Amino acid sequence: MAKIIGGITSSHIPAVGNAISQGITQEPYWKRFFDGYGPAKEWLAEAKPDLVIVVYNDHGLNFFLDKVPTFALGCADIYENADEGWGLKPVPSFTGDVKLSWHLAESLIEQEFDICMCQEMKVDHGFVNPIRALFGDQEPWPVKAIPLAVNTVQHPVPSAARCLKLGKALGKALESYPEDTRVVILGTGGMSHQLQGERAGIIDVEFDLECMDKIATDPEWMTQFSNADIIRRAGSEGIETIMWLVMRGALKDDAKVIHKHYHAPISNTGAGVLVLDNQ
Amino acid sequence: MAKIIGGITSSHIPAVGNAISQGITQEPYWKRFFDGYGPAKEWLAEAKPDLVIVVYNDHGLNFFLDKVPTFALGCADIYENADEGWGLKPVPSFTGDVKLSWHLAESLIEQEFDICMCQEMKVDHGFVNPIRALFGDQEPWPVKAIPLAVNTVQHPVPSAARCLKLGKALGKALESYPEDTRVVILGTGGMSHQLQGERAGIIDVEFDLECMDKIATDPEWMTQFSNADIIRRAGSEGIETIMWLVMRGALKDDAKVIHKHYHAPISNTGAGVLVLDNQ
Amino acid sequence: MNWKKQDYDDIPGTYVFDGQRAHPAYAINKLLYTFNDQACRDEFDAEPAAYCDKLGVTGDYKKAVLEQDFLGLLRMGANIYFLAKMCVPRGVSVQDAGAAFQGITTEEFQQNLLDKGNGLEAILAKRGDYWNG
Amino acid sequence: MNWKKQDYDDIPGTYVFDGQRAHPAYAINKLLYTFNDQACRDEFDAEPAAYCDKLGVTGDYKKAVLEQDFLGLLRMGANIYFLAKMCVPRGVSVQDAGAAFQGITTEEFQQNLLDKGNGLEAILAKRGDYWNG
Ligand SMILES: [Fe+3]
Ligand SMILES: [Fe+3]
Repeated sequence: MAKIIGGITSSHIPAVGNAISQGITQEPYWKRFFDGYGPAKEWLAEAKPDLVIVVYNDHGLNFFLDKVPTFALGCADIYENADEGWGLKPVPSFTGDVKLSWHLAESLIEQEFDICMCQEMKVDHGFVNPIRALFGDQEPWPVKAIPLAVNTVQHPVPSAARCLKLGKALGKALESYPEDTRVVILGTGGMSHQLQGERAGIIDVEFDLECMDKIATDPEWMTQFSNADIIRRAGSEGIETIMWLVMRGALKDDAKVIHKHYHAPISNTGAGVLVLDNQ
Repeated sequence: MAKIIGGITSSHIPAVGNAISQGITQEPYWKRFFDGYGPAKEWLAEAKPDLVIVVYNDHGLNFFLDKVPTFALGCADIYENADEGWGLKPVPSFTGDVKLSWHLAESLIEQEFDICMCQEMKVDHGFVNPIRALFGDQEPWPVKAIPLAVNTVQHPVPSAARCLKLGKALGKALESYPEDTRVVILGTGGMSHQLQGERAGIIDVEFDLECMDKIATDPEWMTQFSNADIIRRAGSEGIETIMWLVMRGALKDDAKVIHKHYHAPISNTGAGVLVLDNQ
Repeated sequence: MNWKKQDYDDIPGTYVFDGQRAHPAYAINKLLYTFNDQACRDEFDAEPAAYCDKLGVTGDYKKAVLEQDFLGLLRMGANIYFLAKMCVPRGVSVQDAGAAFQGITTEEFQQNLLDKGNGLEAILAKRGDYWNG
Repeated sequence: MNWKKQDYDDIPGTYVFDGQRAHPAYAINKLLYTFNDQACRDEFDAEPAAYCDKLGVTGDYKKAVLEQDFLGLLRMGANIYFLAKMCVPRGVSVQDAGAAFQGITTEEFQQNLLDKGNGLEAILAKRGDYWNG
């Protein structure tokens, strides 16, 4: 049986990947941010997942505005990273698990989540950088991976409440998978930030910390907020934090908090690492 | 306020478009089929819709298997028909209503339907032929049109129950639109048919008629069936009939049955025309 | 592991186009999808084998494409709607393919369809509220 | 008719990328999206105006592209993620764009960000269960 052994949150900003590529993770600007991943790495080394499901948003690599799915699930053998327009060398491709993907597709659609099924899917920095931060650059990658993309770019985007429900459905879907597979769910993106408009540059440390505490122990708290509420507090791109709820919903209510780390600012954002043990 | 003045069902098979193009709609093979549209045309001439929402499935024009959305809504000014591989001359393009589309997108996502928003969308025979059969070939078309595509091709496809719920949400979404617009919903595709496998060529007249009667007056009846149940009775492509439920769900429970027509076989299918007045 | 059992597996003579069927046939269906585009059809017609190579269609799939073995392609997971983009312009209709699946002639297949309409008007008259033209 | 009021319209200095913003800017965002492809970047660099024409980018949008007026493009509905594909390779970071939106220097913008972290460790220490490295 598939087993969700835990969930982890991570920022996915491009600068994280650049810092890793440039080998500057221990420079003063980056040190505290990357050191916050230490206990997560230790937990992963112990927990030994076979596969990660990465909940992230595409930023204009695989999806253009002609087709913006609310939720999109990868159903491919291989997921390639690719040039996002900046000419960066893509990282090695990721190995998926199609039988698990199709099982998830079937279960989620049966549970009335109207997902988009993607049998070919490029994965951008939103998917890649959390894996790089948590596992380090490796070839091949030490875990299989399945992308679950949430639209946080083209409004209307799904509510925090809907994301939490998707997570619960994802948990049920995984529980009903007959193969032995150890799964960790990564909730990525956020936290508070805004890239555009006269309000660009906002970070709300108090709101971020409140979100971290509540997502860890009382995620329903987050569903009181409309997306407008979240944008008001956390910024237009801070809405990404709703994706953490997909991860959280898949875990037990009483999943154990193993690690909490918060840093701000990094690039334009507040960044939180949560490690929740579901065993 | 937008007003749903009625709903109509129609086959959307390629042969219907070919028969219209070739001017053979009054030949013996086609006459009874096309005559069945007469009362629907009369009702439309009286009801004068401004816009039709066409619930259909794409058959490999706008969507490939890389991205198969469960539900996809057009959010464009113009929808082009295009060559589906057979070299046929496309029909004139259709004019959309973007403000209404975005209103629907916002309302449906708020109601927890995880639609895919399409700001550019080619429409295939599944969308085009019901309009051609109901309005005749015209340039420009006498109504605006918005495509709502349902995945009935790549399984898992949504259940009959989910389609009916989508219809109800669509009805609420339209009711809350402030502009005066007279809307007719077209539920297209079906009825029983199977194109592939040793069972190709099945038609189940009794099941089709039962579906027509129940969809008209008691659509919840249809939700007792799993997709496997429907495929067993109505064929692998007969599953398309679930799209009629999206239309039906958007109407009042007691919408008045104006017209019922059934013909079989036409090409490979059973074909039903229902006209429901919602005023 | 095996693909999981589905509740439609026991429907006779019916191949539901699910993940299990679509997955190995992704490349062939992609090739067929490109036929929406006249330029791709022309490129294929000029050099079918090279076009297969370019689109990653190999082995039995490539062989079936080159032999225009439409039935074989269907059995190997080509989706009927995508396949129509190759076979219809070559004079092989969806009814021809259906007939071939059953090992009967297209005329027999069509007659079987027509037989489905036998007694239709009587059935409708009995139900009562259908328009009969 | 007008576009409908949204509950986020009154958030100051914030342009939520919704239908109303995306709709008129579809062509410019499509042009920017093509920059994922090196061949498209090269084609644009060779003849920017011709590339705009080819992609249907006209009027004020075309003018802003040719003038590399990234702020103007943002104001006219270019999505920040798509715009990054044009401005980042030209040495204009997302922080430069944010600073320009406020009429301050990038250094000031970055200092404002750094100030957000003031007292962070004290705040975390008060909360108690954060790892502080
Ligand atoms: Fe992001
Ligand atoms: Fe169809």
